[in-house]
Amino acid sequence: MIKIEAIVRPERIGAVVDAMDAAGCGGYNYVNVTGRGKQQGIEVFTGRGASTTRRMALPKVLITTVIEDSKKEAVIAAIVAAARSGDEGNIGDGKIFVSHVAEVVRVRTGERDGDAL
Amino acid sequence: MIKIEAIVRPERIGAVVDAMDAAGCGGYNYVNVTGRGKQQGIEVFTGRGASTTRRMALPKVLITTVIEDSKKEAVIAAIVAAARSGDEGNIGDGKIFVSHVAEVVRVRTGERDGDAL
Amino acid sequence: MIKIEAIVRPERIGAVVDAMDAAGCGGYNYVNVTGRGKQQGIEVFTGRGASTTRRMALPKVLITTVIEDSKKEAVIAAIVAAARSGDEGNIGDGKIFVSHVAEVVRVRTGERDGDAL
Amino acid sequence: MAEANIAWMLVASALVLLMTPGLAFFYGGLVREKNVISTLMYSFVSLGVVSVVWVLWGYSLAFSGGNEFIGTFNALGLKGISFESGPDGAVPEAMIVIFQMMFAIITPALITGAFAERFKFSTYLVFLVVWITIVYVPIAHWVWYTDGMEGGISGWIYGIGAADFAGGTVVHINAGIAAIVAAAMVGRRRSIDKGIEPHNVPFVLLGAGLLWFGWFGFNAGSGLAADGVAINAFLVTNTAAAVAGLVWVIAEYQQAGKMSGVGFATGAVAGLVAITPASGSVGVMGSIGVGLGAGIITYLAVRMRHLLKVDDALEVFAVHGMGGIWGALATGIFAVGGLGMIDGEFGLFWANLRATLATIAYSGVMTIIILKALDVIPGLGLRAVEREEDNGLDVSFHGERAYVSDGAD
Amino acid sequence: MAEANIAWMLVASALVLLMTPGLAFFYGGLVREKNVISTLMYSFVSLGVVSVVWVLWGYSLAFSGGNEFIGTFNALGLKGISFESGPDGAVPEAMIVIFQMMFAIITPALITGAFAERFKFSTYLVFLVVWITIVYVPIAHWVWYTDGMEGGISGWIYGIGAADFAGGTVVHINAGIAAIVAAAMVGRRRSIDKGIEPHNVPFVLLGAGLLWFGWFGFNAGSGLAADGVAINAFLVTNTAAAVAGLVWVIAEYQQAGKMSGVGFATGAVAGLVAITPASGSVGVMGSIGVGLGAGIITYLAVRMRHLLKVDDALEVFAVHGMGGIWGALATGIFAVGGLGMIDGEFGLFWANLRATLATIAYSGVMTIIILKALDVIPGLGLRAVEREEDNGLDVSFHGERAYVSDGAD
Amino acid sequence: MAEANIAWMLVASALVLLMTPGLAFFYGGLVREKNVISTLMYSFVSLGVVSVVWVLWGYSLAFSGGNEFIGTFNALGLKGISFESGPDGAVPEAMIVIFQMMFAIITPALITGAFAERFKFSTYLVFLVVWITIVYVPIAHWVWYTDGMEGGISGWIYGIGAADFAGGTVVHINAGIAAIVAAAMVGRRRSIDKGIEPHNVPFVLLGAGLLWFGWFGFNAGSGLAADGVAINAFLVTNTAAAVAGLVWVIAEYQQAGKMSGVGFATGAVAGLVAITPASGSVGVMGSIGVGLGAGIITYLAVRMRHLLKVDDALEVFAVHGMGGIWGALATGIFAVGGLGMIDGEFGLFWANLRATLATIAYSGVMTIIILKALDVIPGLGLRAVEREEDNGLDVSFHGERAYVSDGAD
Ligand SMILES: Nc1ncnc2c1ncn2[C@@H]1O[C@H](COP(=O)(O)OP(=O)(O)O)[C@@H](O)[C@H]1O
Ligand SMILES: Nc1ncnc2c1ncn2[C@@H]1O[C@H](COP(=O)(O)OP(=O)(O)O)[C@@H](O)[C@H]1O
Ligand SMILES: Nc1ncnc2c1ncn2[C@@H]1O[C@H](COP(=O)(O)OP(=O)(O)O)[C@@H](O)[C@H]1O
Repeated sequence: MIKIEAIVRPERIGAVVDAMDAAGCGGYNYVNVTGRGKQQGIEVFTGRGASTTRRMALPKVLITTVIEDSKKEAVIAAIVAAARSGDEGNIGDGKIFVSHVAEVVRVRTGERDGDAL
Repeated sequence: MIKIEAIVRPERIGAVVDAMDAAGCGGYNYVNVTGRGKQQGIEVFTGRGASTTRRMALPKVLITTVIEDSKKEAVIAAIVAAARSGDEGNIGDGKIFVSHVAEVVRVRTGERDGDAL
Repeated sequence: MIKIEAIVRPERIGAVVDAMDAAGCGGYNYVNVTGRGKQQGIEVFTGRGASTTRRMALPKVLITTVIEDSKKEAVIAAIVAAARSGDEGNIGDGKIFVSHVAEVVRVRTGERDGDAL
Repeated sequence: MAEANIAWMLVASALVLLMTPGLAFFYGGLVREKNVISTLMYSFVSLGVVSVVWVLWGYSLAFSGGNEFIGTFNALGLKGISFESGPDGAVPEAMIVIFQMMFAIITPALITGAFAERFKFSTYLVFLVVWITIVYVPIAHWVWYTDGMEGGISGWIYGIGAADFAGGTVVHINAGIAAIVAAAMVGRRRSIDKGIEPHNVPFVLLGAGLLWFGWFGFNAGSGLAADGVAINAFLVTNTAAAVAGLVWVIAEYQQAGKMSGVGFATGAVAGLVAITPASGSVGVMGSIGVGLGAGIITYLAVRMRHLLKVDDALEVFAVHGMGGIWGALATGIFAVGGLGMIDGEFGLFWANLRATLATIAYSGVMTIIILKALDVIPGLGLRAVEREEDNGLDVSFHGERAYVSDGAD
Repeated sequence: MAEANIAWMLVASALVLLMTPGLAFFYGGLVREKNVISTLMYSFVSLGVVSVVWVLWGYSLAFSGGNEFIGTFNALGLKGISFESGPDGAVPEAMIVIFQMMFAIITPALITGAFAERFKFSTYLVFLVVWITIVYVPIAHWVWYTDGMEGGISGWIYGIGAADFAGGTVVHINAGIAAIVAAAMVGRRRSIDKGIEPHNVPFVLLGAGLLWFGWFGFNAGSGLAADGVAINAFLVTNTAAAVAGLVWVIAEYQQAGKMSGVGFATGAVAGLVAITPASGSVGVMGSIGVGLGAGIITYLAVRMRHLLKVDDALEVFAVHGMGGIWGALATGIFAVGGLGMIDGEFGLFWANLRATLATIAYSGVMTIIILKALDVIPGLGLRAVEREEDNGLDVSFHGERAYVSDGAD
Repeated sequence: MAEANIAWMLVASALVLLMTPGLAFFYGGLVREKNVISTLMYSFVSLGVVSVVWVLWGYSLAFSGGNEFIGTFNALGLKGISFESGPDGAVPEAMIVIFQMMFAIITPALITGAFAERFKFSTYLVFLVVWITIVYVPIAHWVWYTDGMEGGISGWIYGIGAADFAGGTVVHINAGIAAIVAAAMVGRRRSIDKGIEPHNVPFVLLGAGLLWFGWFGFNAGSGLAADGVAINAFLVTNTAAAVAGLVWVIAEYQQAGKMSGVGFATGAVAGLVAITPASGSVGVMGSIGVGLGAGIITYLAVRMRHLLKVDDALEVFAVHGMGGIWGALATGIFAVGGLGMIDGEFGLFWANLRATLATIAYSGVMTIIILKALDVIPGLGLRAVEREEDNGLDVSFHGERAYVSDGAD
């Protein structure tokens, strides 16, 4: 089994999870993170309005799903399609990381691995 | 060393960490996530009360602990026992993912791996 | 490629990400977690002031960065130096976990692996 | 006696002022996290802009002489306004300037619920100045201006005998109509198809609580005296709010088996809206009728609005527009002679109907014209661009994030 | 003069109304995140239900004639209530209807702290109607009703010469006793063994601030006039709150080396509770005594309550019950003749003790009976089922989540 | 008439009281999450401590007889204070005790913005007692005390003809100077170099809303009567706040293309500060001038303060110090004779300048002395130790965390 971790824009989360559903993900979880990549950050005020600062790290959402190896490319393609903003994509659209998972357990039943997904 | 990531119901977090302590976990960390698996979601109001929508993803807690390989089964058993709701377990009780960790460093001392746990 | 996950004190996050930048990290993301290791926790009031309890788990920040293998030691050294509190370090300063990442995809371009970092 | 009335009206004015922050939180809680400062600021900045407009020319144009349709420039900068009490305990005109100012402040703030989460903030500042001057001020003149003399001059709606005790037409119908028009012109929010949950329900209830509290100033202050009329207005205001709030949660319970905090708050505000024009002329039993009707009508109006494509984000039309229209007509239905205020109920009903229609027509048409103009003027424009909307108006227009945690945030 | 009193009483009534939202936030901040809307709504919906009950039959049963024990149905729907001021500046009866209504609204809301996080919301609505009618109304009649005539009729507690200026027995002891009884009957919350931290301390302080502010209406309004008695009530109210708040944080500092925000807020509320019955009859030095006693007694009461198995979640019994009992007795101890209100202090002490015991007995017994009945009536029942409680009452009963972030939440 | 004035002053006092919770939220929203309870408590506990100091000895020392420089101990514990109204509707002295108390409560709370996020809470309690007694009380005596008799005794600043209607010197300049001095002595916060974002902007706006609301009591109550002077004060207060708030957001827009919520709130408060001494003597056009000046001056003052090494965390000096100084001088510039209050404007300017300089000197020097003393007294000390500051003052001094989520938090 593999774990796919995708970091996407917060406003894309709805579209991304729908695409993942369609691509056959049995489950997922997501969390708000603060992240920084090539994106330039945003200007924010600090110190009661009289000065601004560049906040480099921006709000993103990290979605994690564990799937069977066979679904990997389908899920990646689904996420990429749904997470891209505009036609060309923009800096800050996100990254996807894939890693191996050794075992999965379903708490309810104690089932393991493939059966637990 | 292995990393155990367990997704459980928020109200179970106290019981689960106690069970992990008892099973010999030296440390852990947890974070609130929003997740969706086989559970059906809940009805919530949207748009000022006049219509409801089904919120598919629900609040869960993701607990992460890195342990020596030898403790794996004990810790999994402890989590499963503590996280299950009711006698039979219910949909939404959670999942456990196990993966490999290559190295561990303790910031305070710079110790590595087994010593750092 | 490898993934470095560092758990540090919240007040250190600024220093740590600066050090990571300097050590050549191309991106990172972080999230607030609640964690417990060897640190003793803190006293908090509970039940309307008349009694206190020891809250074992404390606020920490989990920073995650995916880098090329070659940068591993530089980044770890940078994090350790920036995250340590006081000269000697203190209990609760944090832990670093290193694991393998199989693949990376950049959402914007679809580039993979090294090119995507 | 004048001193007692002044004492009460100072407080009533302060209470109405507090309604604008109250509204800010009511609305602010209903939007998404990334737009809460923007939503709060739509209301707060009205405290800034309209206060200034009012003392410079707004009050003068609305309330200093003139003809049936508009006042004069005689009291620009409040020149010549008296601080002396009149006969029979009448409060000084300056007191009325203040009290009326608070109504002018909150009215455009009400509208903002319709175009929340997407209206461009700098354009909104211009909108405030223009809309107050050419929409609000004339309607206020029509409904409330009178020189008090036998055969003297008064606004034309006042002249036909319509009764709007505390601002059902001037404030609520006016704002409700402007709201639906604005929502249509500004267009739907991006990505609202899944339904947006309020980001902070406690703020909604905080706002509702402050509105309920402040509304006692709004209605019980509108007689400009601390007397039996004020007491009656206070009582019926509270009763209508209570009834309409209950109607909403009962309706929700019928429909979905739940009773939401947002629903109770919305219903209570709808009751407050509906009782506003009626609070000087209905009794406590009448106010139960007003509240029942307000609850049912606005609940259905919200449900029907959901069928439209118009994205009146916070249901301003349903609550203030429909609630206000119901209130104006209900005033005719439930008014009682007992308090020595109103006699002919049937005439009142028709007068109020005419007042309502006139307000709808004028507010609707003028708001369209204003927004069209603002849309085409270079450098203005009504709507945030896509990226600004996606990132949230807080960051885009205000350079702030509402909530920042330590560590990650 | 009547106008001045009306001016003040309109405001005082609005201030007391605001206490209910204030209480909502005070309580709402103390519970867990998943139950905050539920806790807010217990208070807010009382604004809805009790307002209606009060104007329909509550006021009539409590204050329109009758015998020593209960009023009549003569003023159902407020029939015949006067809006005219009485002699010597007495405010119109309608003003008293309003002011008293606000007390009736907040009393059951106070109780809800005891069974927060687990009481079934739909049953609570029924409880409100029943409890106000058969517990609150009679006690209010006993303590406050008088026809004002020499040898005329008055409530029996009034008759024995007990002094409850602003509602120590009727509101606080009554609510405190009902609270502990209800907590015992509803049972302990699931999984409270590790101790529950308040989910939003700023809300607790916001609520405490609004309560402190509103309490000036509660106490200084209870003389129904803007006079020296009101000024004294205002002064002693503030002083007792200040002293009791300080006692709490000092006690915490002794015990744990910290001074908590929740502790200060709780202590201040305890001081406000205790001064309530006394605020018409003690001077400023006496109020320091009342505040000191209130701080110490309620602090110890909370500690002792922790030893019990009864899960009075937000310490309503300790703060309002014990604080109220202390206040009733302290009124006898610290009352001064100087303000021309009270003479015989010893007689007062005994009268207040009898009033306290009667309130405890009646409120306790009747609340048990009511809850037992609600528990067994099919379709009602007191408590959320396990799953509802685990998921949180907000989602289970209100279909809402209090806080929703953008992206994940 | 006295009753009407009492009615108003009871409310005005309650309004000013509410400003302290308002300030708490204004400040509390501006700090980091880990210090919000601490910041709230600096204000709330002043309600506790100063209320007690004031009734025990503060009022007596400030307002009961004495000489040009200080009062007496004659009214310790408010002994002999009258609850009877005076001639011509003058409110009872006890009413003034209360109203003045509210000013004494908020003044040290204002200072806390300077040393927020690092001042030791237990030392702060001692600071409150000492600072009120030896800094606030004398200045209040100088500026406001008069025995009212021809050739009688009054405070020396009152004697030279300075006009501080509602506390520009006593409250704002005093607090602003103490603030900058305290910030310098306590030292900079650890790790502020990246700029700290406010953790909760809605709280900042909530606080600003409550301050604006309460300030009507502060200024319009300062004439101690419900009359034309109060109406004027109300009007100019609102106008100055509106103008200065707008100046801030416009300035920000020029500079950064954004208009922040914190900026509007800060500007509005600056306008309220500046109009405070002037509100009894300027008209509405003058108040626009006062507001414009206040906005510009405080905006520049904040920018300049950023160049200093002094970490006046929440800009108390810039807003209250500079805003207050501008207000004192502007009173001389914009005062009008029309309201029958002030004649010689030039003399007034110089008198106010002297008053300002005296306040600066006395407040600055005495605050330094007090803080030095507190720093060296064993067991006290001004500042949290490193670990306490890093963990946040909420956990370190109050044993609480502001926000606790279910599950992880
Ligand atoms: N090497 C990395 N490790 C961890 N997270 C990363 C890494 N690079 C990017 N991210 C996350 O992905 C988000 C988007 O990355 P960004 O570089 O802006 O996109 P792009 O590569 O398309 O320009 C960042 O905000 C950050 O949260
Ligand atoms: N494949 C998965 N990848 C990531 N998270 C998952 C996955 N499946 C389930 N989860 C998480 O686990 C939680 C519980 O899963 P659920 O399917 O409801 O339990 P069960 O399998 O017992 O029915 C979900 O809410 C989600 O957060
Ligand atoms: N085995 C572990 N697995 C996951 N997280 C851990 C583990 N050990 C420690 N942590 C995290 O690291 C933080 C710091 O650990 P701690 O034990 O206090 O430091 P130290 O080892 O230097 O004493 C903890 O609060 C927790 O969040």
